[in-house]
Amino acid sequence: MDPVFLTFILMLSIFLGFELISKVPSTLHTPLMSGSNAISGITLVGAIGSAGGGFGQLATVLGVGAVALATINVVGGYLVTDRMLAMFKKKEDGK
Amino acid sequence: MDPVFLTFILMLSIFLGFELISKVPSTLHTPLMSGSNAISGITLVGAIGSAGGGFGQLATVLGVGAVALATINVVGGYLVTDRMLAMFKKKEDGK
Amino acid sequence: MQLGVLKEAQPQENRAPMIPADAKKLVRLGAEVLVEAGCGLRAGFSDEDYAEAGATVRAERSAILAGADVILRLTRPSLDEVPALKSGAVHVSYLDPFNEPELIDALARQNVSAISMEMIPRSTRAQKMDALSSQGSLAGYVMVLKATTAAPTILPMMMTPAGTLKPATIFVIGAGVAGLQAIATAKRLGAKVVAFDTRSEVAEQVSSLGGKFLEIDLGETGSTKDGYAVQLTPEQLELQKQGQAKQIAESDIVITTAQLFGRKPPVLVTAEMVASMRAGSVIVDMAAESGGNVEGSIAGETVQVGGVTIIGDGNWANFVARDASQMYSANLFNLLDEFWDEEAKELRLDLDDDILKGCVITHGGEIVNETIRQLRS
Amino acid sequence: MQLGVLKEAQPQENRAPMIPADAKKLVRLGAEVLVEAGCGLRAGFSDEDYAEAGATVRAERSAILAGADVILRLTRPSLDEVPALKSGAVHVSYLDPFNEPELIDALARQNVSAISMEMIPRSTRAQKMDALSSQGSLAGYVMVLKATTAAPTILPMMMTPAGTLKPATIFVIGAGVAGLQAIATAKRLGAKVVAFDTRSEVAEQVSSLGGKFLEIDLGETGSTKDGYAVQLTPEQLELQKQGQAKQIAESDIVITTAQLFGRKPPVLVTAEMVASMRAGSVIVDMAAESGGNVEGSIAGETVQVGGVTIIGDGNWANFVARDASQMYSANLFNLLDEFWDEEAKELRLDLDDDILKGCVITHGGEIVNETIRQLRS
Amino acid sequence: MNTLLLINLAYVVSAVLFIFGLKQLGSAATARRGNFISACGMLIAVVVTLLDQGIVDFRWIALGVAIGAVIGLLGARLIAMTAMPEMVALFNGFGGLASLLVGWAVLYEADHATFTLVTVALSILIGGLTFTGSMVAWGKLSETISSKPLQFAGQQFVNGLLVLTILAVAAVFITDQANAELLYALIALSFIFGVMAVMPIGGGDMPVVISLLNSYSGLAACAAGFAVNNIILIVSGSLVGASGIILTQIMCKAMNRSLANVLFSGFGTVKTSTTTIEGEINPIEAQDAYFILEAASSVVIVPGYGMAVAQAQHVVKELQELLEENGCEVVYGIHPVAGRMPGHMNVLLAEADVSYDLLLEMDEINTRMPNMDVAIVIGANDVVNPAAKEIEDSPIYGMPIISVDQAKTVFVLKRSMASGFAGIDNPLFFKENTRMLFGDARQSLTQVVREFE
Amino acid sequence: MNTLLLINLAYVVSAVLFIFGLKQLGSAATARRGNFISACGMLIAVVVTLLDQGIVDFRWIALGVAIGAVIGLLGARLIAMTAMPEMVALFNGFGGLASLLVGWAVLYEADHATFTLVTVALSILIGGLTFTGSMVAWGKLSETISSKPLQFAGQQFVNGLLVLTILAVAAVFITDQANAELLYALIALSFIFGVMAVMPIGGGDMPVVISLLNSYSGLAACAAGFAVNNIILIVSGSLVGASGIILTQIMCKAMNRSLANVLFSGFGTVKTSTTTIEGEINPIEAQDAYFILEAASSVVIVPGYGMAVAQAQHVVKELQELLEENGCEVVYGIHPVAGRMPGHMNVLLAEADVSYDLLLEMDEINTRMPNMDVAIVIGANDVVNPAAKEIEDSPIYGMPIISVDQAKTVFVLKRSMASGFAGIDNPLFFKENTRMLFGDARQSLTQVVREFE
Ligand SMILES: NC(=O)c1ccc[n+]([C@@H]2O[C@H](COP(=O)([O-])OP(=O)(O)OC[C@H]3O[C@@H](n4cnc5c(N)ncnc54)[C@H](OP(=O)(O)O)[C@@H]3O)[C@@H](O)[C@H]2O)c1
Ligand SMILES: NC(=O)c1ccc[n+]([C@@H]2O[C@H](COP(=O)([O-])OP(=O)(O)OC[C@H]3O[C@@H](n4cnc5c(N)ncnc54)[C@H](OP(=O)(O)O)[C@@H]3O)[C@@H](O)[C@H]2O)c1
Ligand SMILES: NC(=O)c1ccc[n+]([C@@H]2O[C@H](COP(=O)([O-])OP(=O)(O)OC[C@H]3O[C@@H](n4cnc5c(N)ncnc54)[C@H](O)[C@@H]3O)[C@@H](O)[C@H]2O)c1
Ligand SMILES: NC(=O)c1ccc[n+]([C@@H]2O[C@H](COP(=O)([O-])OP(=O)(O)OC[C@H]3O[C@@H](n4cnc5c(N)ncnc54)[C@H](O)[C@@H]3O)[C@@H](O)[C@H]2O)c1
Repeated sequence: MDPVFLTFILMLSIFLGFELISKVPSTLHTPLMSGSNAISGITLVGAIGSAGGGFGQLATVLGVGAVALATINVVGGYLVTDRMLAMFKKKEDGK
Repeated sequence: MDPVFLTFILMLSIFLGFELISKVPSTLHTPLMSGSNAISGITLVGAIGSAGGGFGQLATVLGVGAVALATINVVGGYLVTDRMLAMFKKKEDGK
Repeated sequence: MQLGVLKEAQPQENRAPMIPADAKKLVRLGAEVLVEAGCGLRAGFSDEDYAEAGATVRAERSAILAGADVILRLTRPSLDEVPALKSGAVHVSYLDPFNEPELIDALARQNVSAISMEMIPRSTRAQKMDALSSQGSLAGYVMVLKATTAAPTILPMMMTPAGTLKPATIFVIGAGVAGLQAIATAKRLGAKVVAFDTRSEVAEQVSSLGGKFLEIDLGETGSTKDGYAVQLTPEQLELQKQGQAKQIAESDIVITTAQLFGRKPPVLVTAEMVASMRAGSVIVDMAAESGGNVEGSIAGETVQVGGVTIIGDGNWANFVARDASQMYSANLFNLLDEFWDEEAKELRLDLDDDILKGCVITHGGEIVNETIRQLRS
Repeated sequence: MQLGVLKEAQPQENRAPMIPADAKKLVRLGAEVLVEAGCGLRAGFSDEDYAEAGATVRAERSAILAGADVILRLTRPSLDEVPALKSGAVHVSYLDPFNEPELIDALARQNVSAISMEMIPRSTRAQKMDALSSQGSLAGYVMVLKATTAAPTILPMMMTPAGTLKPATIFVIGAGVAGLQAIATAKRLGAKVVAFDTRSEVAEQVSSLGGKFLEIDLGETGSTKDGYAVQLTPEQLELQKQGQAKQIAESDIVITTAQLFGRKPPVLVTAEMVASMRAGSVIVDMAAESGGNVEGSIAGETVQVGGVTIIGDGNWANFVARDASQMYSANLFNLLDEFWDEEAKELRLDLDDDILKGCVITHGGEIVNETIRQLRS
Repeated sequence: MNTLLLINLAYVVSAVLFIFGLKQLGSAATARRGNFISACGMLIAVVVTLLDQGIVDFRWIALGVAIGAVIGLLGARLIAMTAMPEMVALFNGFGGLASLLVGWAVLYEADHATFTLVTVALSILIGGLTFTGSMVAWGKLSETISSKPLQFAGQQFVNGLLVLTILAVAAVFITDQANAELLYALIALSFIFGVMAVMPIGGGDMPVVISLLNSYSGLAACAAGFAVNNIILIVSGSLVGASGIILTQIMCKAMNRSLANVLFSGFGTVKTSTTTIEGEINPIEAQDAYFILEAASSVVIVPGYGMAVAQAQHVVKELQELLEENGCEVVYGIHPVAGRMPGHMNVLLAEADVSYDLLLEMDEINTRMPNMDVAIVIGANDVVNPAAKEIEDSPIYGMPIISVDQAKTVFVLKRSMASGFAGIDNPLFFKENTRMLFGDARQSLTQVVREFE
Repeated sequence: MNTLLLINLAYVVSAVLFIFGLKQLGSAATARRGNFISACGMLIAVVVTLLDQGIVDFRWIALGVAIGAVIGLLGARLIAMTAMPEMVALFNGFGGLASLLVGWAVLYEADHATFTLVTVALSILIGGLTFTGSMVAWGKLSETISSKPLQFAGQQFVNGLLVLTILAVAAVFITDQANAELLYALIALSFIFGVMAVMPIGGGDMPVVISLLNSYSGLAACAAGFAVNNIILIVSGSLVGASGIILTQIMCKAMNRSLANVLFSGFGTVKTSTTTIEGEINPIEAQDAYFILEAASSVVIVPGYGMAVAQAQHVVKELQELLEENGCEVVYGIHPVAGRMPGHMNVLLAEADVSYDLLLEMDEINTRMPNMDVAIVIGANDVVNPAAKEIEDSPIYGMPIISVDQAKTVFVLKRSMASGFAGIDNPLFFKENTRMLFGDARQSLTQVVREFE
């Protein structure tokens, strides 16, 4: 049953993803890309399991690497996005 | 794990439902209602399980009743929707 | 009740005070309408039209003058006509009460209730009777036409195989009723329109018609409670002239409509400014008849001053006599209708009414109008 | 190479064939430009303006006539001027070649290359030299202004406190260059515009300007390869008259622009139709000078026929002389520029060119133009 | 396992088809295809379900399907076009009842885990109230019962009691492991609740109610899905539930009501207060205005000086054309003193090329006003001020005005509550059928126009 | 069990926050808030994961998080505003690599069920190609490596081989129960594939590539989620994957390219054919036109007789205003003979109240044309016909025209391929930078205008 549930979830998420991103003004393309890139850092959650799960040295090493990389993605991604969007704000206020 | 999956699915479906129905022209309200009403006849699938599952007389009776009612909902619902929409078509052509 | 409609005496006046359609409405109200023969001819309405409308066409002017309970006309009566009027009659026309004290006295003496169409208040309720507005609006249109006809260029921009013709610039000074209509008409014809007025609220009205408002800081100006402009101080007038000079020099057509109600209009365009304009430019001085906003304008005439045409025709609405008659007539009808007693089928002047308070000048043998009385004392 | 610009002889002609700005361009091309003194005065250009542009202003007309290699002017030369021209000179002006056989012959005899501005082909490439278009377009504007000034009503609709003024209806017969501009101008002023033309493709052009096209089924009509209308058969003309009668009776202003290139214009508005119009209506007959589309129109005059004003002024573009001069001048300049040899700094007429084939009438002592030659034979 | 996987994959496919179907139902061009796609999804779901190895006896199923199909077919074919809405209500009710029965039947199938019991209770409650609610809606629409809102004293109290009872019974039912009597009580209560909920609502509001009940029947199917542990029921049920709610809200907006107002107007006291309280204004957004305009079949536009200030004439023309495309009749009501000079409105509307034929004078438009669905007042104030008729000591008393207040709905587009030229307050803004669309007229109109897709 | 439920419920919450966040990122007004909401979702997901009882050792986690946070923070803070896009590429690559590692680590954690192995292989493949692809993109954008498309003979063949090898190795890896060497081979191959895929694409197309790789890194996370059986990874990963694909397509449209064109322009032969083939026209839809206009910063509108026929002047003005609002400069290029009478265009544009200052004469606009992003030709034909310059025997040869073909992109709005007044064909329609928007000009423009939300 699990894979079925997972497929359903996959299917629904994909549809939802499609519906969410429609008619975005082009000025927002880059921040949107960057923002959703940050979300893809969710792999951090998986990495934490590997790093802290005590599955042996190799898994831990891989896990820690994954945690570090994913964290870069998450932290850097959100911050960069925010910086970009802050810039928009300023430009609009400036007008 | 099951209820979690189900909750996820519920959550995603609800969001998807919200996103799907946005800015529908008012002329389509009634057919849309009728069409989605037909979909809610999906309970027929559950009813079939009850009616044909051989869970004893009472369950079967209830199941058959449910099957009949749900079938009315499904068959009638889709046909009525189609009739309404066919009417639209004609009106537009007529113009 | 007998209403008498007189034919206008001046030969150049084409308008009629009452058109057949409105005469018919008056008849329906229960009035007896007497029309002097030939009254509407020059505005395009024959005596038969009036007769068909239910009015009685009479050739004898004196009979109407003497007999009618209400006299309807455009221009003020001549002094010698006044004694011919019935005592207690109502006389409705332009009166120019600020400048005609003798006439007013004569009317009072004759016990005539004289209504001055100029004095209808500029209130929202009275607008339908407001002949200054209706005729002023037509004047705005006519002035632009006159100026355009006199100009050696066309108004709109045209980008053609034979080069680009620049749009003409029209500068309208004074954006009251006539000025606004002038702005609208010039805009319609494709000109660039700039306008100025001392009342600051007018800026928005100008841009609502697509015109550009010339900003000149005059300090405190204002308008009377009736919406009329107050007179500027000499310093302010000087400021205004300076502010306008450049715009006038750059304009192809200047139209001045700056009147100050009841006073001599200010001179806004000096001879020097006229000289600064390009040859072929045109100036229209709406106020020429009452003294003029433009130095060198001559009432009733079109003159050339160093290549610049100055048009001072006056009586502008008269050039579109049919429409002008229709509107004046509607103003008169609305006035009568407002104060008509349907039971008694007669006009009843209630001097407590805001509108009548403003426009009835003499009544019961006296001058009853506040403004005019104050002027006298 | 000497280009001579002559002052127009007729006192009522205000236009100048060349304006200072274009004279300057010609000087830059390497030409020597001689301008007769006072040439631009009535269009608003002084002799100094020309001198500043680099032209030589000469008082002696005869010297220019005799000396210039190219003569630039508006109206055709008088017969007695022709012998004064230099042999081999180029003469550019209106010529009316269909109606002036003697003049053409004289020009040929004098070995003058005479270019007729009327005969510039109506091709896309030649449009910038096409004076019929440029002047016709201005004529369309002027005719509406003239009609509007003569009308006793305003054109736009106005819903006012003093009643609603209905929009005037303008009927334009013939929607060529002038007709279209008339439609556009009338539309701008807020009139209801109806138009008719025998060429069916014009219907779309009329509606592209917001006008309504009057549909009359005339059967097969058509236009020449140059875009000119072909003459109607008598039956078709009759059909057209019937179809228009009602529209004319309902219109406040009728403007006729139906010319047939090189032929007498058809009578489209009969006396009967004129009589059917309301008093105060106005008719403008653009073709009055060449015979008229309107029965009763008199060339160069404004007449009253039973309450209807018929305007037959003619030379319409002359009323906006400055713009008309600018455009005509640009047409001339474009013509010279097109056939100017930059090396030799002179005008070179290549008679194989499509444009010159159309408009050069005489050259090398002969009549070279096909159309005119056919007319003769 | 293999069949199960197959079945479940097929369910995924039918869910996808439902989603596509719903999406396409939202646009006129594709709606019919959308309905067909969604029907295909249903067919697939039903057919693969029959493959389920748990199913041992097909006869009864066949019987049920046959009965249902015949009734559904006849019902859909034979009813008059005008009776469609009540038919939808009827079908919807049957769907709800089916879910109730499915939930009920589960009691005889599986273990009575708490989770199962909760879902069974939910299926029964939602299914039951959907059923009777839909029946009442059907009755009201078909005039089988009075379409008037039925209200009585103490209604609020009775309803509160009912809700409490239901909660209590359901709680005991779940903890008490599906006591049979409580089961019947629950069913009865859900029926009663459905009746009580819909009876007080007027016939005119029935479409909204049906849409809401439709959403409920989706939720009922979803609950039944949890009960029988079937994922396609959950997905489709929640899709219908969610989209139904949204649709209900859209419909409420189109009727210019809030959902709470529709549902509880009967529950609460009859609201009389708003009319008497002057000083209550109803601001709306462009989108709401759109929904109302979209449904209107006659609209009068009353321009004033504000239209000129905002230079909104071009977008007014555009709105006119969009409305006309939408099958709506549009005219302009021109007050003679609108604007700041005689003929001000004419100048502007001619610039925007509005046909002269559409410009009606005051008297003419006033006689037609009561038949107008919507009057759009664009930057006019004095010329539509009912004070001229209603308030004797007003300085404009006696002036004829354009009586927009007699139209069904009035939109007033202006930037603030400021007064006009005459400087007097305008009671129009406080009328019950008036909606204020604040902002620069041109911007507001542009937004409305953009809403037309 | 209780913690697990809690964790999972928290995951639901963070998924909801991601969804809201993504939705709000799509509108300028709410984008910043959306980013914050999504960050909150991430925080919740990470924090509750730490509660997992399966986690026995926090030290290493803390170390990894600390390193990552510092690098991420510094990277995000210190880079110049102009270097944002390559920064996004870098981050994205790290995300992909993280997924690869997570998938890899699973090999040492759980049983090697086929399903798990498939998902592991997918995580590694997608993660790996995302990583190296992003690195190459970063290099190209930051000019660390040449931004020119790198192409070589036989590229297509090599790439085909690569794909086949990958498939084969992956298949064996799965059946062979995670053979270590094959694992390394798979990792290496995924790296190579990422490089090969991105190298041939030019620097100008990098934003699209990054967007696509972003979508991939979402899919990698999703695959990793399947591998570690974590639902939040699946949901968020697929959300990102799906929205990324859509975004990529939108961006392609805005660049007026197809995705295939972007990706495979390097794979295929260098396309030279289209330029030579006269007779190929590019029709587009209003929506595509919108995307291009939305991104343009200077637009020239060239009207002709067709604008008059369509009476499109008012909507042209509206488009002008929308573009201006969008920060774009708009001018009009008026050809002297456009239309059917002198000044035809002036009459119409004045009616629509277009400012005289914006009307440029032919010469003036021609000098500025090469700097124009878009030229919109509205029902003009002869006046923009390059035959006048290019084809010596054309009847209009030598006539000056408005050289719209020198603008970056040209839209031509007309109803058909019919010729204009002069009756001659127009080579403009076949130029590579020309897009034909067929239909009545007014309708086409209205559609474009409606696209501006
Ligand atoms: N027609 C004439 O000849 C003439 C001449 C002179 C005076 N008047 C007088 O003018 C009045 C005309 O009546 P009316 O109803 O047309 O105008 P009004 O009563 O003056 O009302 C105009 C309204 O438009 C609103 N407005 C202004 N700018 C706006 C914008 N950009 N967007 C949206 N709304 C805007 C204002 O409200 P906000 O500020 O809240 O937006 C104002 O309340 C009458 O009182 C009449 O007597 C007429
Ligand atoms: N300016 C003047 O004074 C004057 C006078 C007479 C003649 N001309 C000549 O007219 C031409 C003017 O050039 P131009 O470029 O303006 O016009 P054009 O070359 O005639 O082209 C107009 C184009 O507009 C298209 N069109 C027509 N209706 C349309 C609609 N409703 N929607 C969209 N497109 C529409 C037509 O194509 P589809 O049919 O495919 O839609 C046609 O190709 C020149 O050749 C000039 O010489 C000018
Ligand atoms: N309530 C109504 O319905 C109604 C009706 C008609 C007019 N009005 C109001 O009355 C006002 C006056 O109308 P009018 O046209 O009869 O006025 P007017 O003829 O007295 O003056 C014409 C214009 O000239 C302006 N002016 C005066 N001195 C000037 C100067 N030195 N320089 C420039 N401009 C100068 C005035 O401000 C006025 O706008 C109108 O603007 C309007 O607001 C109201
Ligand atoms: N190629 C170009 O660039 C270019 C330039 C200018 C003009 N043209 C073409 O040349 C055409 C003729 O222009 P024109 O204005 O000099 O023509 P014109 O002066 O010869 O005639 C004026 C109009 O009257 C019409 N007409 C003739 N007989 C009529 C009748 N009995 N009833 C009604 N209408 C009648 C003609 O069709 C024409 O439209 C233009 O319409 C245009 O298409 C082309």
